[in-house]
Amino acid sequence: MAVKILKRRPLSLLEKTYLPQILIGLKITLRNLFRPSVTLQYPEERPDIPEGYRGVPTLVKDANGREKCVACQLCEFVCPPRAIRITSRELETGGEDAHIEKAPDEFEIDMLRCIYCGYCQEVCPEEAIWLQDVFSISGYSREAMVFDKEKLYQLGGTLPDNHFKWDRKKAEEEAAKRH
Amino acid sequence: MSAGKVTDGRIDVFIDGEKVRCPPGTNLIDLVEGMGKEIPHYCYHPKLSVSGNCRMCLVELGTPAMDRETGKPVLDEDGAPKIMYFPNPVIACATRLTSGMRVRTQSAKVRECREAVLEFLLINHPLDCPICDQAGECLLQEFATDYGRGYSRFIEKKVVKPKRTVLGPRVMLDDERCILCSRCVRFCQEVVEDDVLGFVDRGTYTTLTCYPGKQLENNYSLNTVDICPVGALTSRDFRFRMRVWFLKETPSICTESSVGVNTLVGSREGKVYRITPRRNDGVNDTWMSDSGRALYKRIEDENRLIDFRVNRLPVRPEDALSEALRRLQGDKVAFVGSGQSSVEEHFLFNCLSRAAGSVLNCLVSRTREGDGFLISNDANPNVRGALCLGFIDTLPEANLTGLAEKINRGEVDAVVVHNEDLTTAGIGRSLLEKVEVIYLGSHGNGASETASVVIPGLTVFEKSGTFINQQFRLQKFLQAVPGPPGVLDDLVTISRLLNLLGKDEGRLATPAAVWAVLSRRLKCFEGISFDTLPETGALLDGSAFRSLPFCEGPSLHFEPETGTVEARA
Amino acid sequence: MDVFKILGITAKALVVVLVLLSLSNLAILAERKVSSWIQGRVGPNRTALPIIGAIPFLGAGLTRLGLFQPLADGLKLLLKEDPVPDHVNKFYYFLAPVAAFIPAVTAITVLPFGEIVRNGTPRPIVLADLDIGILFIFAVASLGVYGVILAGWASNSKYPFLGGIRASAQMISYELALGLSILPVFMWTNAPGSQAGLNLFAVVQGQEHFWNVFWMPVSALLFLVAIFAETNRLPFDMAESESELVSGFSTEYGSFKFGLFFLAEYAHIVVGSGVFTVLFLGGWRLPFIASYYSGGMTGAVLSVLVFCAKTFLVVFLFMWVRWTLPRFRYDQIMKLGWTVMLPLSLLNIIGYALFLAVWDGI
Amino acid sequence: MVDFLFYLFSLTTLLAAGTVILTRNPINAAMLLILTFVGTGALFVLLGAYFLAAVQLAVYAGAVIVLFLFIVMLLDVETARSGKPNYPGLVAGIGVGALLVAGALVLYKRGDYFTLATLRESVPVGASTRSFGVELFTTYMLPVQLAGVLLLIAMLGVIHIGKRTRDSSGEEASHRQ
Repeated sequence: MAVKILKRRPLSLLEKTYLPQILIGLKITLRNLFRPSVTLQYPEERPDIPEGYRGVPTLVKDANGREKCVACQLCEFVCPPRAIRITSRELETGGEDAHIEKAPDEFEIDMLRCIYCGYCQEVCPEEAIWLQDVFSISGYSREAMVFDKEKLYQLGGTLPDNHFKWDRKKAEEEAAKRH
Repeated sequence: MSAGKVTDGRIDVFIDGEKVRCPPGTNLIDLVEGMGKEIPHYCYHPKLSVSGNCRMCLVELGTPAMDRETGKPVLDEDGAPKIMYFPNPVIACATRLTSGMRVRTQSAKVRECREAVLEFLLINHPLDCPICDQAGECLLQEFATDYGRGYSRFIEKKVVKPKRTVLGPRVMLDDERCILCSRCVRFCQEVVEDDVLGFVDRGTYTTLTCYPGKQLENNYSLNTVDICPVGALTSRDFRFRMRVWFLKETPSICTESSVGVNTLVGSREGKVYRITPRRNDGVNDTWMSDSGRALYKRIEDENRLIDFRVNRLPVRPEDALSEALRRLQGDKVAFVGSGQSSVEEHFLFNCLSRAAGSVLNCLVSRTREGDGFLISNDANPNVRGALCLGFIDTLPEANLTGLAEKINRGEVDAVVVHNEDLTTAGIGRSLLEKVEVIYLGSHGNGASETASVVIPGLTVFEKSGTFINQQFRLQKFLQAVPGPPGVLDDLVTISRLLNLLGKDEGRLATPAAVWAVLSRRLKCFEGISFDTLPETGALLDGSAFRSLPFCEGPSLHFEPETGTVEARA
Repeated sequence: MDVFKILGITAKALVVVLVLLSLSNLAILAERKVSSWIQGRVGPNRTALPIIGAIPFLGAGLTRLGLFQPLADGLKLLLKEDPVPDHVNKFYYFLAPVAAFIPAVTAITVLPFGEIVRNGTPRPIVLADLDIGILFIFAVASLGVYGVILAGWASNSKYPFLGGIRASAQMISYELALGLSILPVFMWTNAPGSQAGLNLFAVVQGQEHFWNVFWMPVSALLFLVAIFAETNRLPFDMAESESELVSGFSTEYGSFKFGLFFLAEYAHIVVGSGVFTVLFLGGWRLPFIASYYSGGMTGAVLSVLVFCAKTFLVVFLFMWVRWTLPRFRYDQIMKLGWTVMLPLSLLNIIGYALFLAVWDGI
Repeated sequence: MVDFLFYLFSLTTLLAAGTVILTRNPINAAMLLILTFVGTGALFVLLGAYFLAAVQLAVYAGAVIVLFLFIVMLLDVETARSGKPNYPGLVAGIGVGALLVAGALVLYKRGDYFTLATLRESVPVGASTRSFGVELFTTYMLPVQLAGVLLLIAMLGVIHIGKRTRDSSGEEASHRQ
């Protein structure tokens, strides 16, 4: 490969004083001075959260206000930083949700560990865990950053969807009983 | 090579074109499994009779054509025997191999059959894997990934069956998940001979149920849960407690009796969740008692010992050991070992007793009525270990009359006890208070309450070692969970005491280290090392102890020698 | 000298110093605002006072301008913990901020910032109308370097030390150019027959019609560059150079001692801008308006306001340049100082002397 | 008032000057030297010689001592402190000091320079910048020019020494290659 040495053009006398360049620079900054600022005034103005944003993982309830999670622990399994802890319990026979049989007794997500990868949401067969658009969570202690079930439901709220998997299951069960 | 040529009684068969030699009459599924391949199946179980109702194991089968007149194989143009394939696929589980058989386990036709069978099996399946305890070890899931369609073509209403039928005190039935393979029915009929399960109703409404007025409550009922290929039968103890994929399975040995049932201990993060049998065709096949499965609950027992104590006050471990050492250095020390200690512990305990100049070594017996299957009369899993190591030369006694007499006569002023309760073994509290008791054990009892030095120990789930079962089979168990914080392994404790006494054995604090010495020192253990001991154990020569009147009756793979039984009688 | 006169002078001095400090504080705020605007940011706009901030329209406006920010900054610097590193030379460590602060404030004494006409004669509004005004300012300002040097040395730590070394070398190098660059101004002011001397008021009076910056642009440029260097401002902030020396001479300082350094820097800027205004921008004079301020008290106030406005413009220039130019390398600074600034200022003097000779000849 | 200030500044100056030569810490010495200059400047101010005072501060305090400090900082102060007294230097210093004092005494004995009358009549050279300049370029033209030449020679010498050192080091570097 041929080496080509490019000679730098010698500076003219005016350029040697640097003054024109400095003036150009000053012009640029002066122009910037009068441009509107691009800063977001954070607590009052919030950034637009795009669709599919992976914020804080939450637990959601179905359209009937019942908890969707059945404690299958797949999220606990798939969670790369092992932030999720679930203890399951059997639902009382004959109860309102008895046809589901299983529910989480405790459901904890350690938000200090969570990396917001969204695997839990992706793996959840019941669509019970959703990453929502809340991106700033804080607490005064490590313990406070381990969100329990109550807190997760409070963050998650109700998510209306059209699956009604367990409701259909219940309907089928009752239809069978009528036979 | 001509087909059917019999050499050493074995025959040649061809699985997917690969020549395999096997004894005639071998089950096709077992053979293929031995080759490292798999024929999917639900109803077949190697330890149960063949029922052939799931139809999942369909394969294409061919035999060499025979000339009816000559009885000779028909040859084709190349001189090779002509193979006649059956027009329809056959089930592999009911196929006994004969010479020259050709099997296609992966052909397109076979695949199609399996896909169809699986689709039918899944028609009424509730698809509640998220809440199903079988998920993760479910054969429906496994084969669905291989042969499943991915979606359902079934648009009609599914049959709804009862979801939570209680079959017995330990077993729960989810009828919707049942694929009617009848493994559980056959198990109850054939293995435990407690014929309580059966099918009622017809067609898609067929339901597994107990006979009216009966329950699945025999001591082997949880085996039905193990062999259930789907999530229909679940253990009420384990139900919903932990997903199986989190469980770390550690090979272990059941301490329930001298049968030495091979087990797997399922634990997660230092907590044991369940115990399942581990296949050992020489000991327990694939079975295990329900009572043995509950033993893990002793880990978190209320009277678990955690503190090192001297005169009932907690002390530092080294202080407890030096206190124990001070009492050991008298010349009137007796040693009470345990039939539940491992071989290694027996060895070090024996070394300790010799170093301390023991006046008496004894073991406490634990006998009861066995069931002739997997629970023997002797509830001590490792009496033979103590015998082989020479810690004792007579069988254990229920009442330690010899020790009691010596205490009374003042010939013993310190007793080292490993895990045994002397107060229920013929030495009352008043008698115990005459001597200094050094108690080493995992759980508190009458002996530990009166002991002047208490050193906590580990349970079988928290340590590694070996047991010698009633067949003189040396079997290995491994540590499944860590012990309570601060508690030393019994081996470490005893080896430290030996070390303090200036003995060489003080360096041997792990089973592997003990075995390195043991295999050289004792003839019956020659050539054995802890790491290479097979999972199914190693049979030792027990002929030296033939004259001893062992209390055991017959069990699944054990027949007591007639002489001893008579002697016992 | 009676007591009242002394008290009066003291009060006057106090007022002027307080105003200077307030202006320095405002300059700090201005710096933050200017930098943020240049960078497309908003700048401080959160600090609010309970009562004034609650005034419906005005309060919100003041808050948004960040007017209470200097107060909060000062309070913070006063109240925060004041750690003294173990390894410092205690005496000089404590002396340094004072040594930096006092010269910066003292220089204001001889700077005239307005004029008042009494009995037909214009007189400067100044604390001390010294004959050698500019020399006094130079003398005092040159002492300011001791703050930096002592801080750098007493901190007994590498970054402050390097900062101190660089700052002292730079100060010496640019003081020459600084002094030489303004000679033409006084050559012009001290026209034959004039008794102006080095008096700054006379310099302003001399720019009645035309500002010096138009007469002697090279002088003005040299002086401006030198004053940038003397005040340790970018592109000559060798003493601080936070990107390579952490924070230079003030690395080991915190709390109010740091505050003094900070304040001293901006006091330097304000005074320097004032001097530049007096020397080259005609002080409080507006071009082509000869006797604008003859109206007694009103005129005096007006003149002070005009002077302040010009000074603020120069202060703004300081900030504008800071957020435009990158920092020079140390050797570049030295080279510029000795091989460009010094010869150029000498040439400038010679050239201007010739020009004056011709001018006077005409 | 003026008397009081005179004594105050004189005392400060003398004390500071004395401590400069007594202290072993070069930094302290340099700082006290500044104090000495400031005190002298203040005395000039009391005499009405503002120009001299300002130049004193600007040149000596503002530049010379900065250079001193610059050098002192580059040297290791601790080792400089722990060195043995420099006897030849001490002797030379005492000798120069004695010569200066002797010269002053001779001047004082010889003539009428220090009588009150002459002092009152003498032209206040340093009082105003203008008279200072005029005197410098008329009466004292020759000394000024001579001093200028002297300084020029010194400067040339310094430049020459600096250049030679650099050249020789450059040669060394080239030899080493």
